Amino acid sequence: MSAALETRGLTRRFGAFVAVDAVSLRVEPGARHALIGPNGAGKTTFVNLLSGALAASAGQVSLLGRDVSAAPQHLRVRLGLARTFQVNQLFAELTAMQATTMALAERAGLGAIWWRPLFGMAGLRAEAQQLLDTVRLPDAARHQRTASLPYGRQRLLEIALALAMRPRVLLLDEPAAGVPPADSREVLAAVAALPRDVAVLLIEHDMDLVFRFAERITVLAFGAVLADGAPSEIARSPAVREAYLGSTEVAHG
Amino acid sequence: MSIVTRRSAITGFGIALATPPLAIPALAQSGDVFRIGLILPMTGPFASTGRQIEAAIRAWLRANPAPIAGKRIEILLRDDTGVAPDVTRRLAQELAVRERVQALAGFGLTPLALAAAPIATEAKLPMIVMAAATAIIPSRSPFILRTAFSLPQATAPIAVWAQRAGIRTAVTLVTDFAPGLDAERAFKERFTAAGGSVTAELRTPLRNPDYAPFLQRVRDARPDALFIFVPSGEGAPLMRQFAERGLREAGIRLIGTGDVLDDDILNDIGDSALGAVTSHHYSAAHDSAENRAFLAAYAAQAPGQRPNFMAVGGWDGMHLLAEGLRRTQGNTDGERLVAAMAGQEWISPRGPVRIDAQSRDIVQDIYIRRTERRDGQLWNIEFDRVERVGPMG
Amino acid sequence: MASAITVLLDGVAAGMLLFVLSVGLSVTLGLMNVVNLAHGAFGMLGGYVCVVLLNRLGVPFPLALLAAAAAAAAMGFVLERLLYVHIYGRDHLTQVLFSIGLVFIMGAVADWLMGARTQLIQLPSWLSGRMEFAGIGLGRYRLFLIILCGFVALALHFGLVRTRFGARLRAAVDDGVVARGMGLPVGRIFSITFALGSGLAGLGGALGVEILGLDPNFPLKYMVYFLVVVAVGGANSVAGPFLAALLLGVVDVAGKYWIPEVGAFIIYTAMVVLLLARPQGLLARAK
Amino acid sequence: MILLHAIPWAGALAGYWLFPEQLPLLSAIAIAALFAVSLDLIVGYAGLVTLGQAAFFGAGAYTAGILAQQGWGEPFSGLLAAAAVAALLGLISAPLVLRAGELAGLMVTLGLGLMLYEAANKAAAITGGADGLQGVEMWPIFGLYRFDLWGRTAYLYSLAVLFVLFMLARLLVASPFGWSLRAIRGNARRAPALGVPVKARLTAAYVIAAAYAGVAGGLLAQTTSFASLDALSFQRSADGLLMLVLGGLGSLYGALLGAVAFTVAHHALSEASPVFWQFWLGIALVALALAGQGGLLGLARAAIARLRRR
Repeated sequence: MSAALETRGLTRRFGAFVAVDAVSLRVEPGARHALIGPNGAGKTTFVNLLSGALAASAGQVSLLGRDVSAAPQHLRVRLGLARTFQVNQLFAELTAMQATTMALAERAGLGAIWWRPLFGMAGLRAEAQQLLDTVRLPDAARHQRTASLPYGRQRLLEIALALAMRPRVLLLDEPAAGVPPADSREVLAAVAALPRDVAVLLIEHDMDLVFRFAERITVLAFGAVLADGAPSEIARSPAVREAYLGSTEVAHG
Repeated sequence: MSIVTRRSAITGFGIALATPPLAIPALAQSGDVFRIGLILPMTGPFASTGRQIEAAIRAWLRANPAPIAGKRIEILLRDDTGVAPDVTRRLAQELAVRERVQALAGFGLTPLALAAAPIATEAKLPMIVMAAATAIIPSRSPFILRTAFSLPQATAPIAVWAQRAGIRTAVTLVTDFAPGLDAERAFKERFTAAGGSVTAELRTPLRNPDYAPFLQRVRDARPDALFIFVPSGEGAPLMRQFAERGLREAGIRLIGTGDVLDDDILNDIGDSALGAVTSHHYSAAHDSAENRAFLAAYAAQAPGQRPNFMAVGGWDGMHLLAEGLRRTQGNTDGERLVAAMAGQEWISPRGPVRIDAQSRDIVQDIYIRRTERRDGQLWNIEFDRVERVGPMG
Repeated sequence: MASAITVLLDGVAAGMLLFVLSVGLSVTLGLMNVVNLAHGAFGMLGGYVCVVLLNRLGVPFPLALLAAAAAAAAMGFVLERLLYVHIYGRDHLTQVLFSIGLVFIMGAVADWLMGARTQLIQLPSWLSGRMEFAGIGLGRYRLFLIILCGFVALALHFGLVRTRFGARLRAAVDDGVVARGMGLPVGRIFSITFALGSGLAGLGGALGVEILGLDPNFPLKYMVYFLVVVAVGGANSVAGPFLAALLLGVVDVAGKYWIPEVGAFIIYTAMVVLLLARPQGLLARAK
Repeated sequence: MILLHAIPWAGALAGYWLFPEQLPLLSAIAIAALFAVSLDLIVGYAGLVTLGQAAFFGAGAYTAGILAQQGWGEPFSGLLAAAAVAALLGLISAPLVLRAGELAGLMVTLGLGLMLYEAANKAAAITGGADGLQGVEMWPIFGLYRFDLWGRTAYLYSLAVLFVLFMLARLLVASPFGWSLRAIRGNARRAPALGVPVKARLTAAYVIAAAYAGVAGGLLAQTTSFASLDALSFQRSADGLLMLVLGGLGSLYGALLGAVAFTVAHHALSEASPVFWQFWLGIALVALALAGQGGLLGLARAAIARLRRR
């Protein structure tokens, strides 16, 4: 069976600086996989390479057995790869309902339709409500401008939008980052409740969350894979301790 | 959005087309006022044209305050910014329909006059072109009469004079729009017919011209003379650069139509204009009683300014309309007015002029002038004249 | 050959002039992120001040230039404090609306005070006429332009690199938030820079009376040129706009000299090609 | 709701009877409004600011004008041709504009507009150059209604075209396509991560807006029997943007309101003061920019909200 997501020798250079250095990684279908590493290890660059937001300098990305190395972002999304962003990337002027419905229409391949109103599509509206139920965004928050929502609520929308893509593989880039502790429980609950058939690659600093969530962990340092294995192996690995856990730089953000 | 709205609007549209709107009375109304719609570039790059003509018209009104054939003359001034023919056209349409003017006047540039011509035809309104100078303009509507000049008319005499003055080769430099092309064509035709040869024909863009590279080419070509035409107001930078580039020292004489040494800016151009020879229909230095009266009237209206050839076009346009009105005894019917004005002859501040009965264009004397300093000021001094030049030269 | 060099030098002079006129715009765009279409109005102001002093009061040309720059700087300072502060941080389109409105107002006021005519100045004799070196002719005034504007460009460049104000300015351009956090008086830096940029435009306007002409239409007439310099050169540096202005001047003049039939087409084509090749500006490193 | 939509259109139609002597101005407003709507689609909804929309306006004007000059004066097919040529031009230029990115892309639109202006200026044999296109002769609409001096036919024709295209635009902005444009404008990084093919959508929007501008230009040429270079000028693009910002970006009625307010103010001021009208227009623009809040429509909304709160 082919992997949900696989990279071979994925590399990205900025001038002389190698941000991601020949990373080969395999995420199994339905996996709960975490990607960790100190600040500047190249995690976010790596996510951008996976999603197609950045072009790779070398190497391949394959999604559900298909080589998508040359595919643009939106095609990868259609093939089943969705992501969230470390810092919310939302639509300030739209409401949660509007953004989610629009995203669902796009997912259903209706995005180019110009002759029917989006909100005349009853099925999509119901689906959007359902999705916002799943991430437990309160009803009252669904019809406000996104910019007026508290950050925690926006974080839920961030996840809902990714889920609206009905992904086979979901990249979560620090889902709890920036969320005040009071609200983080809702976010974590949403993460925990993700459907089991979706492979999840979690990029995270919060070790609690990582060890609670992940069944497999990959450690990235200086753009390269330092270690890869079950959480218990990683926790015991001297190399990881040396480079990461042991260092004082168990930083956040 | 609603279906209902759409449907009702469509029905509304149908009704509107089916029933004639409010009956609009005949355009030309009689009364004791003669209304003239004056459309000029009062702002924008050609504003000075508009200002000159407006001042001349106001000066004429001051000098002729009495009603003409029982009618008081009223001017409705509109600004078309000089660069938007569709605005000129719309203003003409509005003046005709809403303000019920009985004549249109002004028209600073060729495209503007051409855009308004169909309105004059349709509304049957006399249209006095006071500035635009392309030869074809009066042919675009039987209601157009011109009191300005045409470029072939102003150009032909200098071409002939140049040949007589021993100029054998010339380069032409004109602004790239219809009047410029008219001037270029007329000059080349007459100059070569007289045995001279035009070695290069240069055209500069209408907007944002920088004359330096063109003049450098002229210098490289080393003709006996450079013939120039540029619109009123553009002459200054051109003359400056002609001097700066040392063309005179290189033995190149400057000739052209009078537009380039416009009286309005002649003094500001300064010494670099001295000695240039141009041909035109009007110089503020023209020595006649009519011109002295014009200068005095203009000075009373716009103290400290000198009228240029645009202004005289406005002044004469008013004279022509007034004469037409006298001849029809106050009848403002467009066709009768045009018929009354065509064929008129009078002594204008520029000299004797006649509106040709067939072409409705102006026939006038064209003067050869040299720029000289008199009493501390620069003037275009007339020293030769070709009588009764027709619109095609 | 000799005339080719003359043409080239003419282009350089025109480009240098354009640089002085537009560099302020590029700094305000980079620093305050303000699209100031009224930049040319400060040039116009400088031009009129120069004309009035020179023609009516007989002030010597160099002094008139200084006064033009000072007047435009003062006007820039006042307007920045009174009006521009309110549009920082607003979207670019609002800034366009605002600054076009300002252009209309200043154009109408200039018209009211000075009339619609093209204004002309009489250059002092030491700047008129022409000189020749080895068969290459060049107008004295153009040579003067090259030297003076070149000096201004150098002064700006070193001012930005060497002085304390330059360092603060660069910090504020790079990241206004951080600069504020570090306690830099960003507001005052804005004011001074704006005044400086306006003053330079005023100087350029005064220098340009002879070459570009001056009438109430000046800010609109040359607005596109200023924008081209800033877009092609990129904001935030002195060298970028400088190169862009030179290129623009030389291509424009050379195009008109060798292929006059094509007219202004060549310059716009060059601009589009450059923008596509180097969207971040001439000197920006590829990302 | 229905009533709210009916009011402006009923008003526009009533203008036909209320101001029978002002119809040329009303036609000019309708055409300006269509141009503002075209700009709103690309600037207000898709968030792609352009300084060269006049290129499409002019292309449409010359297409319709040249067709009629060459002996095909049927108005509706002329408009279709205008739309098609403008759309084609949009399709060709869209990749260049999108390639360059934000500020550079803006300048590319400006550059392309200026290039087209110069090209039309130089192609005097076809376009009439700086003198404008002469000899445009329109056939009567449906073979029945001549374009008359009072501008009656011209106004109803312009208004009808505006109405149809406006309603089409409303449909467009309410559709999934329209919402995806808002998403692109709202966050160009997130939109592709939601599967939105950003370039394709922006290209489509650019082309549609170009076609709209082309129709507006075609209307101008047909109703005035004239086309000239100023249809392609930067001034026209800038005026369109001013109308849009004046009325309120990103709402189609804002575009209408802006076009009406700008054209009427322009007209009234220049009539009242042919020499210094720019001063007053400038004051109005500056005041509005400082007042802010999404143009006239935004101000109106804020005022209504304040009234309700009382």
